Amino acid sequence: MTLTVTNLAITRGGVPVLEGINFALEPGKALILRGPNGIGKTTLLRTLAGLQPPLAGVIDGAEDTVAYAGHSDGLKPTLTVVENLRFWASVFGAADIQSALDAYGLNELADRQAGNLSAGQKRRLGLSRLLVTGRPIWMLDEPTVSLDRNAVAMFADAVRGHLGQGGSALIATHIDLGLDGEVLDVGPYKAKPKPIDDFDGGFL
Amino acid sequence: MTLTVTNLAITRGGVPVLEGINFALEPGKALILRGPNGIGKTTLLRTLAGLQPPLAGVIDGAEDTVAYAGHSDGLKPTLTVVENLRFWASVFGAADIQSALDAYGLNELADRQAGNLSAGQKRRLGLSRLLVTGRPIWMLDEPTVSLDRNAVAMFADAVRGHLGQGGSALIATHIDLGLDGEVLDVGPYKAKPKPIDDFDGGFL
Amino acid sequence: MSIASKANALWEYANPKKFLTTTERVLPFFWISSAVFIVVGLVWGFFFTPDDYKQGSTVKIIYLHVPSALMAINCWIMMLATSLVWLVRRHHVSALAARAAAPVGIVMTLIALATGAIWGQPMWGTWWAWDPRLTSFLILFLFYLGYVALWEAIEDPDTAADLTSVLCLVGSVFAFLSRYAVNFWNQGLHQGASVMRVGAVTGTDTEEKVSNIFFFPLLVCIIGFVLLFIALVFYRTGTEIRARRIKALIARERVNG
Amino acid sequence: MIALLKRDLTLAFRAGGGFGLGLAFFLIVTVLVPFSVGPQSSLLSTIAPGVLWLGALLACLLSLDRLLALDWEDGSLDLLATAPLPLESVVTIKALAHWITTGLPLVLAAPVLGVLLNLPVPGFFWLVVSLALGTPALSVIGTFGAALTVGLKRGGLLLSLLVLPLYVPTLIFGAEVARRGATGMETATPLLMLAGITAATIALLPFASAAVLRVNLR
Amino acid sequence: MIALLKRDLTLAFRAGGGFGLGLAFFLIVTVLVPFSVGPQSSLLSTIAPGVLWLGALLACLLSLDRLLALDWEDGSLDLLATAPLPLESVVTIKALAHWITTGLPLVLAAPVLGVLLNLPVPGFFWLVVSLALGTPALSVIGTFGAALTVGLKRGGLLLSLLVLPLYVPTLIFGAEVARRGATGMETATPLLMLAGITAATIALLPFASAAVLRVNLR
Amino acid sequence: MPDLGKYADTVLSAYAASLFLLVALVVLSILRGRKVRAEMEKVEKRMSRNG
Ligand code: HEM
Ligand SMILES: Nc1ncnc2c1ncn2[C@@H]1O[C@H](COP(=O)(O)OP(=O)(O)OP(=O)(O)O)[C@@H](O)[C@H]1O
Ligand SMILES: Nc1ncnc2c1ncn2[C@@H]1O[C@H](COP(=O)(O)OP(=O)(O)OP(=O)(O)O)[C@@H](O)[C@H]1O
Ligand SMILES: [Mg+2]
Ligand SMILES: [Mg+2]
Repeated sequence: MTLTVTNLAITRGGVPVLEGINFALEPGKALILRGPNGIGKTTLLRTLAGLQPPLAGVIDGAEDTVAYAGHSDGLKPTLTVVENLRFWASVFGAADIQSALDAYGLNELADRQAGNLSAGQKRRLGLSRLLVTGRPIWMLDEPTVSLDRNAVAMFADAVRGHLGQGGSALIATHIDLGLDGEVLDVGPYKAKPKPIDDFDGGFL
Repeated sequence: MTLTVTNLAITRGGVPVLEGINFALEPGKALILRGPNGIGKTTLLRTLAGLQPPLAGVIDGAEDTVAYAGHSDGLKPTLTVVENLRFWASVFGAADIQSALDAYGLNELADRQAGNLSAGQKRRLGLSRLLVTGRPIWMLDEPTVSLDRNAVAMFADAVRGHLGQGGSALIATHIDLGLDGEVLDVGPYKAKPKPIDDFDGGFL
Repeated sequence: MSIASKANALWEYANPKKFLTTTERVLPFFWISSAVFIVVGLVWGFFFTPDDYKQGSTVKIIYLHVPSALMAINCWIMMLATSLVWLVRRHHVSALAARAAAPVGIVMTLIALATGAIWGQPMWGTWWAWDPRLTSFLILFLFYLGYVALWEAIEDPDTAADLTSVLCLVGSVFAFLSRYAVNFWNQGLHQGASVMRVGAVTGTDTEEKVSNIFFFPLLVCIIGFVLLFIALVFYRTGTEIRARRIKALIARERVNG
Repeated sequence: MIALLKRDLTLAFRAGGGFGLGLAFFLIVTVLVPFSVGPQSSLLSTIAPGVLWLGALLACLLSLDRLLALDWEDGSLDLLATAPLPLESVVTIKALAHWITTGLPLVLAAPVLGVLLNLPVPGFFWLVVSLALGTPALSVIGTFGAALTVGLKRGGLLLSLLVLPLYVPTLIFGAEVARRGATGMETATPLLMLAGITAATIALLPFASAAVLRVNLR
Repeated sequence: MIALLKRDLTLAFRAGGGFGLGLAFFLIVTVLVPFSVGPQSSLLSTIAPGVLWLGALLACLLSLDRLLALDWEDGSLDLLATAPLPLESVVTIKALAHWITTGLPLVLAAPVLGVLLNLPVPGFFWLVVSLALGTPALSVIGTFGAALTVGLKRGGLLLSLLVLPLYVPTLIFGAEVARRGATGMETATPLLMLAGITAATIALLPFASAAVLRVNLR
Repeated sequence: MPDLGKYADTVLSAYAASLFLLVALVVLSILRGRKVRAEMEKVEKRMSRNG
């Protein structure tokens, strides 16, 4: 499943933020998105995941192939770790959650309510969800927030395993994950303003 | 204002997490808290900030001297950046918010609603609040989450400025902030389970 | 000109700039003619029509009550149409026109309710009765309130346009249903029928024939209200377009800076 | 789909007795009525069917604001929207879960509360029938309102404002069935209308809700 | 303190017309009553004072769940608790802001809604007086309930359940004043009781609310 | 002035209320329209100056 993005322009809150983005993400590859705060990484990931429509351009190969993980984890505080994970597994039609628990060292937390986990433990649970989606393209927005070094290494291993199985990953992050992958700095794609006498375009 | 902690034991959700913690934090110093996910850093900071009572031990010098910044920023999405900051300034009796805006490069965002900021921009606003509290001891729980390199440097500068004015800071973090300060690894203070025949203690 | 190209020419006005220049040109006509019609109709009705033998001078209220009641309903219908246009063709002007019309509709509804209530006091001995016509107007008022509140509550203009349009659609269906339900639930006091039977309504003519004395000034008032409505909607849509442009310009300035 | 329903029901159970609360609110509103209008039993039995319907409607309404908001806040809705599950079925399941946790208990409890308000004997049957037929519509309409307001802070009151006028036809026919039933009149016409409304809303409104939710997620 | 009040009022304004919405709910509840109990004006005018009080109470209630919850969710309460502002004044200010945005508009709108329910003429004055005296108590008691349930997901219904019984005395005396006023009886005794309740809750409950809130923040 | 008889209050108050609402609507619309138009010109000028 190759994800191909051609001449993409995206908006946030009605304001164009990035434009002219082109890249192809091939199976087995990771692409690291970089750029200063507020440049539009989150917006780009949400657009690629199909949560918002692009302003212009073509996204190819993202239909039903994307597993998205954003700033928040979508955990239910009153469900246990296993229950949370099993729910997502059955939504995505996966049967096995054990390997996901193993990958992030969640076995000993299995019966704890998600609301009683520490910030980093929650994040680990959130990331383990990716392993039960069975989706080939991961889109991750600052996945390692709150993780300690050990857990960052678990995450890097999980991503490597995923790439090894022919998956691909698009990761927005500010820190070094110890993954090798191409780096895409989105800074240069910042949207240029339209001329102001363009009255109709002035709505966007 | 020296913060002295003697033989402190803390609990989370009724479970003891850390015990036997001793340290003193002197004016002008920073103390970096380290430890794996779930060890109890957040709990320790909340206890020191007076948000929850300690199980045992003495905390000295934390009364009305602490500015706390936790995982969430306490921003109101419908207020603008300036309004958010000015509110906290007037609660803490400070008049000037301009230097706080300058320190985190928020001037050009000044009239944006906080809800429309990106993750890193929000965090910068949350951190700038510390500068208007006028409190000498800062207690920060993973302050640099979502910040890009540039913003992490702004944060380090702000902390250094604060220390230079005789303030002190207690910072829980997993990444390297480029600050020099003593490091306290809380790992070794993990609470040991009570003997199970200790029935009364068994309630804790 | 073929029909298709005529239709395309119509869509031209969905271009904000074109809309602004065109309405700017025709607005003076609508303002002046609406003022003339309303003043003539009201003066005619107020000073130069006789009292009704049964209702006395209160019959004069009809010149305000009926036109505003008509416009209150027509305004919602217009909003429904422009909402549909937005949903199908995504012309910004039409969404903004719906937004601009809603407060006009609210005022029209309020006038109909207020004049009705004041009229009801001497006629039925009560300010308010749960008559179907009255009740459905109250419900219409609630729909207007919810619609405006939703516009105000959402910040992103396109999101707001989408959501309010769907609300308008769904709301119309339910407003219609309510009208039926209310009719079923209570057969009320209010005169039924249409404008064409004012005579029956005012009691001058139990044979339900048109009473021209009251009908012609009423017709003038109705025309005046329609013209006023058009003028207001054109003008307010222009305001909304400009407000939208300000928002976009400021946002763009931000991106530059 | 079953997984989502199961999760929502579990969540309702865990959240401090999910089932009980809508019910408790219904109970309390009913109990407060005699305090506010006075205790004369003839007056109470006249207004009983109406009050019970109104109480059920308000109990439904009060639980709407969390129907989608919690999933929105913690990001679950984003994830569900990218999952292999059409949003139409997501909102249908949400409405169903809401009905099971709120509407169904109300239907079952209504006869008991009827006793408190001196509901005339023939009224009990019709009250239960009308609530059983009407509350699903309330849940479905409520889900539409919740989808409309999901991204808004303090959407709670706006939600009520938007939803209540939409509840009017259901309330009129539902209360009419109960009222006619209590006084021994024929109930076929309003009952048919009520059933029609419920069927139509269940068939059509989920599409509107899903469309609106999609807009709100972007 | 002024800063907090100002912020809360600003927030209420910004949130899609803060003031209007409590009011709108009150309006809608009042409108729904005739739909549920039927349109006979004599029946309506009998139950009018009670219904209006109940409607005001429910409008208050519905806006309670966000009184503290929003501040809790985004961490503001933690920060306020460590600020140089006693929690007692924080909860008092919160209650005051709630009253200004909810109670006060209800008092002002009640006469208009009285018209819809055929409230007898002498009732208007007493309705307004009783609401003006009683709604502050509703806000203060509601703040206590909000403080009790602040940490709970889906606290909304639990909150109602906890608060409604606490509202009973206020409702009884308030509705009694309005009812007696409407029928021309003397109103001194219930009015005195109502005033007493309001004064006592304002004086004492903030301490309880602050204590409870402190526990919830742990 | 026609003789309105015993209903003078009724008729006059109905006219007063309606005309008040109508005039308020028109005046408020125009005030806001003027304000928005002025503001748009201000912003446009500022932007064309700053590029
Ligand atoms: C608050 C109270 C009232 C409301 C909301 C109300 C509403 C309406 C509405 C919706 C119409 C329909 C206009 C149309 O479609 O043609 C109407 C027409 C009319 N109303 Fe009222 N009404 C109220 C009270 C009254 C009262 C008290 C009277 C007089 C006794 C009255 C007399 C009329 C007449 C004569 C018409 C014209 C009927 C026709 O179209 O032939 N209304 N009113
Ligand atoms: N609702 C909104 N309306 C207008 N602008 C918005 C809105 N939400 C975000 N923005 C702006 O859009 C830009 C892109 O935001 P985005 O969240 O995509 O940035 P990001 O690259 O993810 O930043 P970060 O590294 O801080 O997470 C930012 O400048 C932000 O301020
Ligand atoms: N409500 C609760 N009940 C029981 N245990 C809890 C509760 N909340 C947290 N815990 C547990 O208490 C421990 C300490 O949590 P804390 O949040 O202080 O960790 P932390 O050091 O801040 O971790 P992180 O680096 O992941 O943020 C964790 O093991 C957590 O699972
Ligand atoms: Mg981001
Ligand atoms: Mg932590």
